[in-house]
Amino acid sequence: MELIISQILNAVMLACTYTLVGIGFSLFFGAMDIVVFCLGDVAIAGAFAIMALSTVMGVYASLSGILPAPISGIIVVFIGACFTAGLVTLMYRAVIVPFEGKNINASLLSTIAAGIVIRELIGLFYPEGRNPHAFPQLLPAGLIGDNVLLSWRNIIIIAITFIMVMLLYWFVNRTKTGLSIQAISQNKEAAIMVGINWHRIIVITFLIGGFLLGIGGFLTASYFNSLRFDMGAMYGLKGFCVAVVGGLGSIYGAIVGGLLIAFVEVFVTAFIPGGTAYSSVAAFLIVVLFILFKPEGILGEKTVEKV
Amino acid sequence: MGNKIYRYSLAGLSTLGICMALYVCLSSALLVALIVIALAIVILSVGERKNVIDKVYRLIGDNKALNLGIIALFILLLPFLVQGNNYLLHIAIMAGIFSIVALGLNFQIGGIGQINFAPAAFYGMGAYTSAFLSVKMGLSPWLGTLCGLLMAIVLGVVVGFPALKARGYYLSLVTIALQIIFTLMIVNSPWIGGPNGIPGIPSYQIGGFSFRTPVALGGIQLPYQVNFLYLVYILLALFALAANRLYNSRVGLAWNAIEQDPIVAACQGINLTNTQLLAFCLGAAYAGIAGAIYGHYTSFIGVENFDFSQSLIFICMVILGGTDNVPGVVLGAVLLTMIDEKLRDFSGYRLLMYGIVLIIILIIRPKGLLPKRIRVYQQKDRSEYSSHSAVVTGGSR
Amino acid sequence: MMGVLRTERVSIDFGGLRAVDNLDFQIGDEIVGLIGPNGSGKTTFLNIISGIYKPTRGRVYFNGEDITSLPPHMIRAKGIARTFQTNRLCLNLSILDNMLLGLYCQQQTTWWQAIFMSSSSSREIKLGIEKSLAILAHFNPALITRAYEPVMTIPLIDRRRIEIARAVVGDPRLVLLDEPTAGLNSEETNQMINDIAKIRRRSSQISIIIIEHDMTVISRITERVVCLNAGQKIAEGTFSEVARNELVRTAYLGG
Amino acid sequence: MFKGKPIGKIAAGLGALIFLLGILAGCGGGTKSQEAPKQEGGSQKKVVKIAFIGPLTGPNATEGVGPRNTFELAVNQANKSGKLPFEIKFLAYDDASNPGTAASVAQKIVAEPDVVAASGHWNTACAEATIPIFKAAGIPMVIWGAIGPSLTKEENFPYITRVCPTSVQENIPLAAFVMDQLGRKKWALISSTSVYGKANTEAWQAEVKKRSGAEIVSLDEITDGSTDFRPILSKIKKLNVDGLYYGGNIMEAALIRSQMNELGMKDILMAGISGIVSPKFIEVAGQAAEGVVVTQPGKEPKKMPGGKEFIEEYQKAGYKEPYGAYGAYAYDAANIIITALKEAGTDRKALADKIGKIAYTGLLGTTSFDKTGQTTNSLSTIYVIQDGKFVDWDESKYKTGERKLPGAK
Repeated sequence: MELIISQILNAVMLACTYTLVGIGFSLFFGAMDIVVFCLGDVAIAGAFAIMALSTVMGVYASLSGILPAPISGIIVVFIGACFTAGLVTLMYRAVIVPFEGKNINASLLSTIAAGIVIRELIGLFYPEGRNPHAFPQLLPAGLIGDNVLLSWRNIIIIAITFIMVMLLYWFVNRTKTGLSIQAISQNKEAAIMVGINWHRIIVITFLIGGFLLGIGGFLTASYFNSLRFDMGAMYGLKGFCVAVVGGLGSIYGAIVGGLLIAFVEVFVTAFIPGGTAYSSVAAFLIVVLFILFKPEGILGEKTVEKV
Repeated sequence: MGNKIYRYSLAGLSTLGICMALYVCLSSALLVALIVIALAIVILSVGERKNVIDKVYRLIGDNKALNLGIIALFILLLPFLVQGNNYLLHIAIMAGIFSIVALGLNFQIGGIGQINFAPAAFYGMGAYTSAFLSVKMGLSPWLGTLCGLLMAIVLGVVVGFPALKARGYYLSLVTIALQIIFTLMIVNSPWIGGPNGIPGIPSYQIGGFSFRTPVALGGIQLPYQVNFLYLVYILLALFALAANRLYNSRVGLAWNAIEQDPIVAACQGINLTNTQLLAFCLGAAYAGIAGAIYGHYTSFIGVENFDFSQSLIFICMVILGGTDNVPGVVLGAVLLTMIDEKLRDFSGYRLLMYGIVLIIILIIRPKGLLPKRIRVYQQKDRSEYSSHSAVVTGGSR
Repeated sequence: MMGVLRTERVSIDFGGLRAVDNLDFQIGDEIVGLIGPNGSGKTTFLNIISGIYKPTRGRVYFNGEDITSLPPHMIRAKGIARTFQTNRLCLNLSILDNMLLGLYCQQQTTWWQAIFMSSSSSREIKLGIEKSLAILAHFNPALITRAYEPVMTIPLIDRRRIEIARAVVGDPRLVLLDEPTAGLNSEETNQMINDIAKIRRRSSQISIIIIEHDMTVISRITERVVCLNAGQKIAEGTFSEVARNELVRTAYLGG
Repeated sequence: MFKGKPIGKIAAGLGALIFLLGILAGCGGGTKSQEAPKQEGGSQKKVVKIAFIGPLTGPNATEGVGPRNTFELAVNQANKSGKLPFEIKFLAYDDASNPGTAASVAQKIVAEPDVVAASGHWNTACAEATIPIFKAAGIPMVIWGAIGPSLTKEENFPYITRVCPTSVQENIPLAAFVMDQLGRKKWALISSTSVYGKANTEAWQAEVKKRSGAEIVSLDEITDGSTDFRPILSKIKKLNVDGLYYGGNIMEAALIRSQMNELGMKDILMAGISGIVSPKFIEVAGQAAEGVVVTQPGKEPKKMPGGKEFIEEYQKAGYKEPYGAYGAYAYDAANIIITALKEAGTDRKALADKIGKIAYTGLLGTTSFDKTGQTTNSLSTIYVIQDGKFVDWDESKYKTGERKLPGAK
C-alpha cells in the first residue's frame, strides 16, 4: 500500500514538472496556431538563468543579506522567469515572425533550430556548461514530520504549479487582455475585426507563456536538484505530448495530460516487470493512440472539418 | 544555327559551373564553402527577380543529355580530382546516401505535404535488417539489402497509417513518437546488438571482388571508397530519375492535390488511403536501401546513426533544398552533408553553427534553394505559353 | 424517364442537429436547382451525394446502384463530379494541373508504370492535356495561354470557370455545382450562366444539380427546382411553381 | 523564343560565377600549397600529427573534454622538452558519441597526410565504428576510454591497443571488495541502456553469479538522459537490499543517489565504477554522496610517480575543466605514442609494432599490452566518498571504523 501511495506521489510530482511546459505549448498554439518546438529548451534556459543569479552572479547571496531568504528566493525566481519571458519574445521576433502565415514547415524547422542554438549557447557559454550542475536549493528541503514521503519542497512545487494555473485561469477569463487571447484563439479574423490589437496580444501571450516556462524550468530543476544543458530537448517533447493528450489549446488539458503521461510512465516502471526500459515507449504509444483515436485530446474541443 | 551552338555551350557551361561550385564546396574550407553557397543564393534570388532562372531551367532542360553527361563525367572523375583523398570521397558517398533518403522523404514532405519526423527510422530499418541478416544469418549483402528494403516498406506502412488520420502538427508528433519508439526498441533488443550496434558488417561482393578492396585505375591507386562512390551515385541517378518520373506523373500530381486539399483530392477520384500510403512506402523504400548501403559501407551501425536528430537532418535537407523539386532536394542533401562535415573543424561550435546557418538560410529562402515549380510537361508547350511566375509564390493552405 | 440519381429518405444528424431530414430526391437528364435559406442543408446534401458525409439513415442510388457507403473517390469514379461553395482549386498548381486532376479518375497509370513505363504515362498525360485545353477553350480561350500559371494569379470568375471545367473534363454523368456565382457581379453572373449552359450543350448526357441563391440564375437555367428548409423538402416543381409556393415564401421571409 | 539581351546577361553572370569559382578553387589549393613548404623548409623539424578523438559535444562531453586536455598537455610537454627530432601537432576531433560521426572523423584523420597515430573514444560504439578504418589505413590507435570487452582482438593487434581496462576487468576488484570484504550479498541493479552501462551490468551479473549466496533481486534499465528515478527507487526500497549497483554515467548516478536520499534510502550502500568518479558527482548529489563506494583502475595520479607534477602542470595550463576520470588514461596514451615515436620514428607500421611491444611507466603504473592489445596493467583503487571528496579506502575514516558505511551492521 505504501508503495502505491509513494508511486502516486512520484507521478503527481512528475506531472507537475510537465504541466507548465504543456500549458506553454497550448497557449502558443491557441494564440497563433503554431507549435513552438523549442519550449523545453527555453524553460531550461530559464532555470539556468535562475541558477546563474543565485550562484555565479551572486544576486541571491547579496539579496539574502538584506532580505529574508524566502523573499530573495522569490525575487531571484521572478527575475529568472522574466528573463525567460524576454527570451521567448525575442525568439518570437527572430524565428517565428519571419515565417508568419508563410510556410508552416519553415517555422517548424526554425523553432527546432532555435532550440539547438539555445542549448548550444548554454553549453558553450555557461561556466562548465556541458557538465551537469547541482541546482541551488531555493526551496526548503526538510521533511514534513517523520513521513519520508512528503517533503516541504514537493508540497511547494505542487502549490506553485497550482497557483500558476489558477493565476493563468484568472487572467485568461477575467481580464480584458485574457479574453482577447481567448477571442484570438477561437477566431483570429473575427477578433481582429472587433478591434483587438493582434500583435500586442500575441506579444503579451508570449510574455506570459515565457514567464510560466521559466517557473516550469525552475520547478523541474528544483525537483531533480540538477540541471543539464541538454535536458530541454526531452522535456519539451514530453510537454508537447502532454499538451496534445490533454487537448492542444486547453489549459486544464495540460494538467490532465500531464497526470496521464506521468502516471503511465511511473506505473509502467513500477508495476510491470522489466517495464523500466519501456516506460517512455509506453508514454509515446499513449500519445500515438490519442492522436489516432481522440485527436482533440481529453479536454480539447472537437473541431469538425468544414467542407 | 549559331544561336543553337551558343545555347548548347551555355547550357554546358552552367552545368559545369554548378559542378565546379559543388567541387569547391567539397574540397575547400568552411568559409570558402559558405561564400560559394552565399553567392549561389544571391545569384538565385537575383535571377528569380529578373526571371532569368526560368530561362536557365529551360536552357538546362533543353539540353538534358549534355548536362547529364557532364554531371556523370564529373562524378566519374571525382576520385581523380580529389587525388584519391578518402575523406573527401567519404563525404561524397555520404552525400549520395543522404540524397537518396532525402528524395524518399520528399515524397512525404513535398508530395503530400506531411512532415515525417521518422525518416531515420526507415533508414535504420534498412540498415539493421540488412546488417542483421548478413552478419548473423550469413545472407549475401545484396539479398540483405533487398530484405532491408522490404522491411523498411513494412515500417513505412506502420508510420504511414497514422498519416491517414492525423495531419499537421499531430502527424509531426506521431512520427516523432514512432521515431523515438524505434530507437528505444533497438536499444532494448539485445539480439540485434542493443546499444552495442552491429560491428563487422560484410561488404558487397561481385564475383570474388569485394567492394572494400582498393582499386588501381589508370595507374593511380584509389581507395576502396571509389567502389561505393560509383555504386551510390548510380543508384542515386536511378532513384532521382524514378522520383522525377513520379513527380511528373499522375501520382505526383495526386500527391500535390492531397497536400493542397485532401477533400477536394478525394472528390477528384483520388484514393487518399492508397495514395498517401504509397508516399510513405516509396519513401521508406528509398531510405531502406540507403540505410542498407550505409551499413555495408561503414561495416558498423549503431543506434545513434538512426535517432531523432538524424531525422531532423534529413528534414532540413529536403526543406532547405526545396520541397518537391528533385534537383533541389539532392542539392540540399549534398550541401548540408558538406557543411556538416566542414563544421567538424569547429568541434564545440558545430551544432551551434549548424543551427544558426539553418535559421539564416530559412529566413533568406523559406522555400528552399530551388523552390517548388510549376510542372512543365512538354518543352514545346512551354515556349508557346507565356509564364510570368513559374515559381510558386504565396503560401500553402 | 429513369432517374440518374435517386435518394431515399436520406437523413443526417450532427450531434442533436438534423441537417437533412428524410429527403427523397431524384434527377434525370436535367438541370435541377436546389434552393433554400442558409442552413437548410443544401450543401450537406451535396456532401452526402459525393460521399464526404455518410447519411445517418436512408440510401443514395446512382444509375440504380447503391452508392451510400462508397468513399468519395469511388463515387467520383462512378461519375459524380462536383464543385465547392468556397472555390477550392489547388492554388499552388497550374491551371493545367488542376484540369489534369479532373481527369485523374479516367487515367490508369500506376506508380509502377510511371517509373518503369514512362512513355505510356506521358502519352496519357499528353492526351489529358489536349482534352483539358479543349475544355478550357470552351469556357474561356484566354485561359489557354495562361495554362502554366498557378491558379492563385487568376481572377475569381476564371477560377470558378476552371473549377467547373475541372468537374466536367472527366465526362461525369452528374455534376454538382455549389453556388457557382457566389461573389460574382451581375456581368460575371451572366457569363457564368452561359458557361453552365455550355456544359449542357456540349453533352446532354450530363445532369446537373445546382445550388444557388440568385433566383435569376435558377430561373434561367434550371428545368426543375427543389426547395429545402431545415433539411426537409418543402416544394418541388418548375421555378414558377416553386416561387408561388406559400411554404417557400415563409421559409425565405421567416427563416 | 530567346531574345538576345537576357541571354547575354546569363552568359555574363555565368562567366562571372565560373571566374569566381576559379579564384576560390585557387585559394583552396593555395592554403594547401602554403602548408607544404613550411613542413619541408620552414623549420628544421618535421611535423607529425597525432589525432585525439572523443566526445567533446553531446551527452558525454564531460567525459571527453578532460582527456582532450590531458592529451594536449602531454603533446605540449613533449614538444617543449626539446628532445624530439620532430614537432608533434595535436589534432582534436569530436565524435559526439555518435558512431556515424566517429566514422566520418576517422576518415578525415586517415586522409590527413602526416597523421602517424591516433587515440580515441570513450564510447565503445564509436570505437567499433572506427577500428576498421584505422586498421585499414595502418594507423595505430590507442583507445583511451572505451571499455567494451570486444574491442581488442588479436587480429587487430598491434594497430588497436587499449590503455584502460575493460568493463570486466574494472568490476572484479569492486565486486571482491563489496561482496567478499563487506559481505553485501543482496543487490539491486540499475543499468544504463548505453553500451557502457550494459557492459558493466553484465560484468557485475557475472561477478554475482561466481559467489554463492550473492543474488540480484532487481534489475532496471534506464536510458541516459532520464532524470526521474523515484519510481524505480520506491520499488527497490521495498526489497531490503544490501546494496545498489549502478554502472553508468555521472549525471544519472548523482540523480539516483540524491533521489535515494530523498526517499529515505540513505542507508543503502551504492556502488559504482569509474564512470562516476568525478567531482561533478559529488556536486550534484550533494550531501547524499557521502559513503558511496566506487572503484577506479590505477592509483590516484597524485600517488603515482610523476603524478604531482602532472596535476600542477594541468592547473598551470589553465584548463577550465577538471581532467576527469579518464584524464590520466589519455595522458598516458599520448605519452605511449610519443615514446614509441621517439624510438621507432614516424613510419606507421614500425610505430604500431613499437606500441605493441612497449612497457611504459606513467600515471597508471606500467602499461604493456597482451596479444590482443589489451593493457596488462591491473592496478586499481577503491574509493569512498568522505566529506565531499573521493578518499582512498585505505586512508578513509570508514576503514578505521570511525564512520560506518550505509547499511553497515
